[in-house]
Amino acid sequence: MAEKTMRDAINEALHQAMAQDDSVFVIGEDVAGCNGSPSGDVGAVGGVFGVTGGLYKAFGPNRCIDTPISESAIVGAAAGAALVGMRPVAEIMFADFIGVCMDQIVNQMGKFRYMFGGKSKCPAVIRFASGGGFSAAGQHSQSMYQVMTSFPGLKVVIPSNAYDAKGLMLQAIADDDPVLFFEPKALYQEACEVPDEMYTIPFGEAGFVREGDDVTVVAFGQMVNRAAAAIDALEGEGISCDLIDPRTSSPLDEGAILESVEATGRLVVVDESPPRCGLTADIAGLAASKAFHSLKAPVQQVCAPHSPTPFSPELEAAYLPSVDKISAAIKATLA
Amino acid sequence: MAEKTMRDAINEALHQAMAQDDSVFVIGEDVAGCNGSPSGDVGAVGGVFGVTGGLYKAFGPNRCIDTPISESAIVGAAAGAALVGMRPVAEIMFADFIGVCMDQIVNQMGKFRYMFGGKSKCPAVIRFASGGGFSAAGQHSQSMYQVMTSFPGLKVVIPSNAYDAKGLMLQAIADDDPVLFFEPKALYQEACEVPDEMYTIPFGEAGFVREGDDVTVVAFGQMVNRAAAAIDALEGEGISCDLIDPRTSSPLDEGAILESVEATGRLVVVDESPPRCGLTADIAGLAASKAFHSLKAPVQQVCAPHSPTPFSPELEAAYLPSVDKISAAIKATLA
Amino acid sequence: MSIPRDRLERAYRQMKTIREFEERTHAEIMNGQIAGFTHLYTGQEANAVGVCEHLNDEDTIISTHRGHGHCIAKGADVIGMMKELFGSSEGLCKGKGGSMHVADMEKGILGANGIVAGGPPISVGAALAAKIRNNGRVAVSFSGDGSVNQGTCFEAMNLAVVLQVPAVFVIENNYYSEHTNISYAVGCDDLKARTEGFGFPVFVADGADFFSVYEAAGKAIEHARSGNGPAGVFAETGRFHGHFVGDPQAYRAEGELDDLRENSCCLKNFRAKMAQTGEISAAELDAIDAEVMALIEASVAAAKAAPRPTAEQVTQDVYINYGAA
Amino acid sequence: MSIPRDRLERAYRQMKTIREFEERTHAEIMNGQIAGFTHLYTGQEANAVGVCEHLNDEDTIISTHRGHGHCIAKGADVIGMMKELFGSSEGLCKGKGGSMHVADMEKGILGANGIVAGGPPISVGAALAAKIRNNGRVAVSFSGDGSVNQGTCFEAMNLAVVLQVPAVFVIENNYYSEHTNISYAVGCDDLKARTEGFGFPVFVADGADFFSVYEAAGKAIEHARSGNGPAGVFAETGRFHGHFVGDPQAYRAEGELDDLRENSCCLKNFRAKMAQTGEISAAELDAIDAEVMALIEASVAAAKAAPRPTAEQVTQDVYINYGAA
Ligand SMILES: Cc1ncc(C[n+]2csc(CCOP(=O)(O)OP(=O)(O)O)c2C)c(N)n1
Ligand SMILES: Cc1ncc(C[n+]2csc(CCOP(=O)(O)OP(=O)(O)O)c2C)c(N)n1
Ligand SMILES: [Mg+2]
Ligand SMILES: [Mg+2]
Repeated sequence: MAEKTMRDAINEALHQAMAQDDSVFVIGEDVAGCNGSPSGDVGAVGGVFGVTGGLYKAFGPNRCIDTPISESAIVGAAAGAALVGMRPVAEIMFADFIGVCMDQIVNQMGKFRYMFGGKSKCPAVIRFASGGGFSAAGQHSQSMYQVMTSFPGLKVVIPSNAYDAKGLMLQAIADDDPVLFFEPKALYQEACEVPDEMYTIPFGEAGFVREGDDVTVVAFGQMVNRAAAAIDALEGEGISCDLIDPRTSSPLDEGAILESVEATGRLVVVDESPPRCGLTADIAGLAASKAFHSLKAPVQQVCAPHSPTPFSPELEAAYLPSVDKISAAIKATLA
Repeated sequence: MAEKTMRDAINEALHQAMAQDDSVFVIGEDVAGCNGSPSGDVGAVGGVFGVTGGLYKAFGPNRCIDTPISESAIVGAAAGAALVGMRPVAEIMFADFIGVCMDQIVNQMGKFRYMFGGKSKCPAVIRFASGGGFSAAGQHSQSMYQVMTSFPGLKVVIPSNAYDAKGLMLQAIADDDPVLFFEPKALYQEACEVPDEMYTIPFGEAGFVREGDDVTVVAFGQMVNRAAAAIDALEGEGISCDLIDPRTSSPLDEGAILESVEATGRLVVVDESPPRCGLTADIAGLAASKAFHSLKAPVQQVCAPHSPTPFSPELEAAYLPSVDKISAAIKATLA
Repeated sequence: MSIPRDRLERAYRQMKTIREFEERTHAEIMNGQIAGFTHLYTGQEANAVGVCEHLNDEDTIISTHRGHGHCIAKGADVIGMMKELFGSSEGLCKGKGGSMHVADMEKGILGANGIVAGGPPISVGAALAAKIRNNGRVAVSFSGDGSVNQGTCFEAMNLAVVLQVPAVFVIENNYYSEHTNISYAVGCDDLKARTEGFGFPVFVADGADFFSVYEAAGKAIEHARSGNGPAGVFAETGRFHGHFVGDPQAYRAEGELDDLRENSCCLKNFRAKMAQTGEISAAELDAIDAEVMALIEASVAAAKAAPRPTAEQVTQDVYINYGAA
Repeated sequence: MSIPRDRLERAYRQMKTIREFEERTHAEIMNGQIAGFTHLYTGQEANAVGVCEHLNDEDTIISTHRGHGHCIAKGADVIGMMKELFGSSEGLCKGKGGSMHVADMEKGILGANGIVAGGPPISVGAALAAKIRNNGRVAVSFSGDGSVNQGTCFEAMNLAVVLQVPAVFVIENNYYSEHTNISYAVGCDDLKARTEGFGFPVFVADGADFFSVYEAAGKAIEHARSGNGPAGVFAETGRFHGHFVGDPQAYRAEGELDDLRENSCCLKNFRAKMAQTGEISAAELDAIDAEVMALIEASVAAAKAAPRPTAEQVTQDVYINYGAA
């Protein structure tokens, strides 16, 4: 099987979905690129991260649609098109930009079905590049998915590798509910084996990245690799861990987490968002409510501190959960 | 001491702060009211909930400023004025409308200080009417404070009674950080004794609403009264509870909660927001991480289900945590 | 523009239905029978009907917080709507949406909307779908004089021009956003010109006159439907009630409401026109009135008798396939 | 408008400082010395300087993601800025903001801003403060041709008119937002007219010519400062680099960049004008150039030698008084 980067895996999913179903289209800023320029090479960009590369040239201006810088209108356009039967995939570039289009996501797209008594569907996908690691500072480094997880009506996807990204994207497009798809930008260049054919990964089914007996580790997005690295290093010390990657924070595979905690009695949750009302607290709270009697030690939450993301590389390195911090937390649950 | 409603208590705080400090002003939609109308009675409205009543007539058009329906511009105006030394109090009517102005709150106001290396201050207060209870359906009933709690740089206040509301509002205005002030709209008409003079309630210091030995109950906003009712009714059954009202979800008085849990070993958390990444999970997670060895039973989270707020009164009654559900949860921790 | 008689009858019937739906809703709110926040459309009926008479079920509209009129004009079932307002599980939205979220996908009604200017971006999406599929549909959004100051509204207008989609922006200027007059909230002197500055034609109408709206809307919709990109309708109108039920209306001039009801009533104007042209007799219009009254009466009776939702319904209808593959 | 010689010198020095700051930043990024996302202002210097030459420290500006030029023009310390770009704890923002968040309250710089059109609403707030205090200050926001399509920008313009505050909206049209041309992203044909439709005058400038910008900005700022409400400046300009460092610039016409550097260089234009009027000799301008080069060199040396931030600084500077009364 060929190795593909996460960028290419998502791109392949988009190509395949668009080829298969002409109700799928992509829309966003520079998803084609170079529009309006008298002599520009329209389609040469494919999004600032290159994820929509080639779609304009393959599917034309009606299926790969550039927009002005108007995120509310982009999400609205996706929501409205989805309400009347299309399957749009909108790109909002950085997850931080949810700030300028949150109403359309949360109060519109995410609530139609419920408010309309179950009589509508809105199969729109909104893609975001999320998370830290690029010295991009406070307005270009947030994960944001923890916040979106709070809103019923939205499904929230956070792939941690290229294989999952492709299958989750194809599921997102096929899914009849609105899906927010958070692509950890630090992983775009990470590659693994990805089949050429189409496949889906169901939502609400966690991935089991490592299996072990001593500690349950739950990690999201770009933290999955770091957690795996910590776990692999601890193997030498005779510590073996389950590593669960929920893949979707909403719906959450509670069963997988609870079952593992019941077996290990110890839980470490790792996420790059700040602590308050975030996913580490969410899952620690889940365990405190639903796996309490199995727990043998305090739940360890490994996350960013309660501050915005700093610019300076040294500061950001100290800000994001590191392999060392994850290792220390695993050991702490065993202390 | 005179009884005052929460509406009047906040209104009094605004009057007093504006009289004392001419850098304080209010801005928002219809905070005065009737502007532009050839023969309208300008100032007659005082906000759709009446909280800014009388301010226009007392302080004039430069201190009580009506705006178009442009929430991003309202928050931005407050943020910019605060950066240059004013102490604006902006009204965003319904907390749900954070959707249309989140960037200005989260990425601008809330991050200036950090991104600018600690060299700026932004003492702006943004007021919101929050929460359910009015059959106002999915776009006018959200609490939203749980989501804002996730963002470092913002202080988040949720008064549960008129006395606290006045003291917290005066603190919010005096505070040099941006403060989001969530007024549970179901409490506007609730009255209690409120001193006429100015006083502040510090942020990050919980209120102790009931004291007891068996169970720690933490409740926010409009849920505090319901939790108190549940606790009072259980007294007859020989169950005594601590009832802690954090008053500010950020900063959170972790100490008060942990100390109580250490004493009781049992924790019930009550909030009207949906469960995921909300305050019940946040505090359950806190206990699982920092009071684990004291806990004797699973933490009970009493919150709304993972769905938008329904319109129909019967549905909303079933949606919001009730006194009965809180009682049942308290009993469950003792089972 | 000559309008066939059956269409004229239907237009009158629709306007009358909206009027009576709203007046009865007002009464039922005062009676404590209807919960929540309700904004009445009384006085503005000609706008909704003048626009929607050009639309078919495949075209879409998206409405505002003041949505009853638009929904009725676009064909929503009146009884289902009344049941919804009463919060019954048989309501158009099973009691989950209420007044601010009445919707009916089958009739192309993408919903009333509780967020001011929440609708226009979504409408551009529906218009975009029409353009991609080249199916000749148009997508209409309604906005008020206050709503046009919201950023989302501007974004939607610009995007519609950029993508040249068949989106029609109907602006109903009833002079107030809640308690604030347009002369305060819209900074410029000429809202029509500000709107046209975005790059599409805006047709002006007298919102108290069905025929005027019908004509202006016809031009705008024709413009959009024929592939010329978006268009607008700008109608001056008046609401006969407060912003919400219970509004003290301190912003009104003395006599303003009486004057509106007297001189800006689309039903009166329609009748006067018919008296002039002789197309429909007063007696025939009276007969329609009676039918409408009976329908509204029946809708309230049905709503009162309709089943109430139960607790287990709270968590239904959130997702289509939550947790499933 | 005649400009005293010392002001002319300063204007040239500022433009040259921006130019060399940016060219050197470009080199250091290519060297891997500067992390993060950086957007260079090269080519647009006359806009920042032409505007800021009318401002004093009490006036405010708010900038964009392409903020270095505006900040330097408004008086930000160049060495502190370079240290910030290098991520030192001695940077203007202690290494916490970086390129997109350079700010200096004491100089009235309310920050570069990573969110497109994040600035204009905030600038209206600063202008509102000036109006409330009646202190004669103005608040300037900079926007690009792409940024003006964001809803917040429209809201800010309308609110500024409604409140009649001394806000000045400077729009720099460099023809591109990232990879998209203005002719695509702005739907209407006349952006200046669309902007004026909001209800304030917009003065047009040639953004490659300091004198042209200075004149237009002078009118706009005078308008705002004298209590006539907001005003705008619309300047046509060109950026000499890609949107970000590394941009392949597939949107450029052949020869476009050479043409810009040749025919739209504000430094060349300034020198030509001086040669014509004789106000400052070429040798004198050369001397300024040398001083600027030395300053930039010194700033990089200082930035490289400056202390690095340490882990405990991560959680500092979030709140002024978190947890305290
Ligand atoms: C984003 C947002 N801001 C504010 C409100 C509160 N609100 C509801 S209706 C309304 C006035 C709308 O005025 P207009 O657009 O003229 O419509 P009209 O009420 O006159 O029909 C306001 C401010 C809201 N629902 N949503
Ligand atoms: C809300 C938001 N959307 C998108 C972006 C990504 N982005 C950064 S700069 C830019 C283009 C801005 O174009 P313009 O306003 O013309 O300024 P210029 O880059 O030409 O100086 C975009 C789309 C952003 N930073 N913020
Ligand atoms: Mg109106
Ligand atoms: Mg540009």
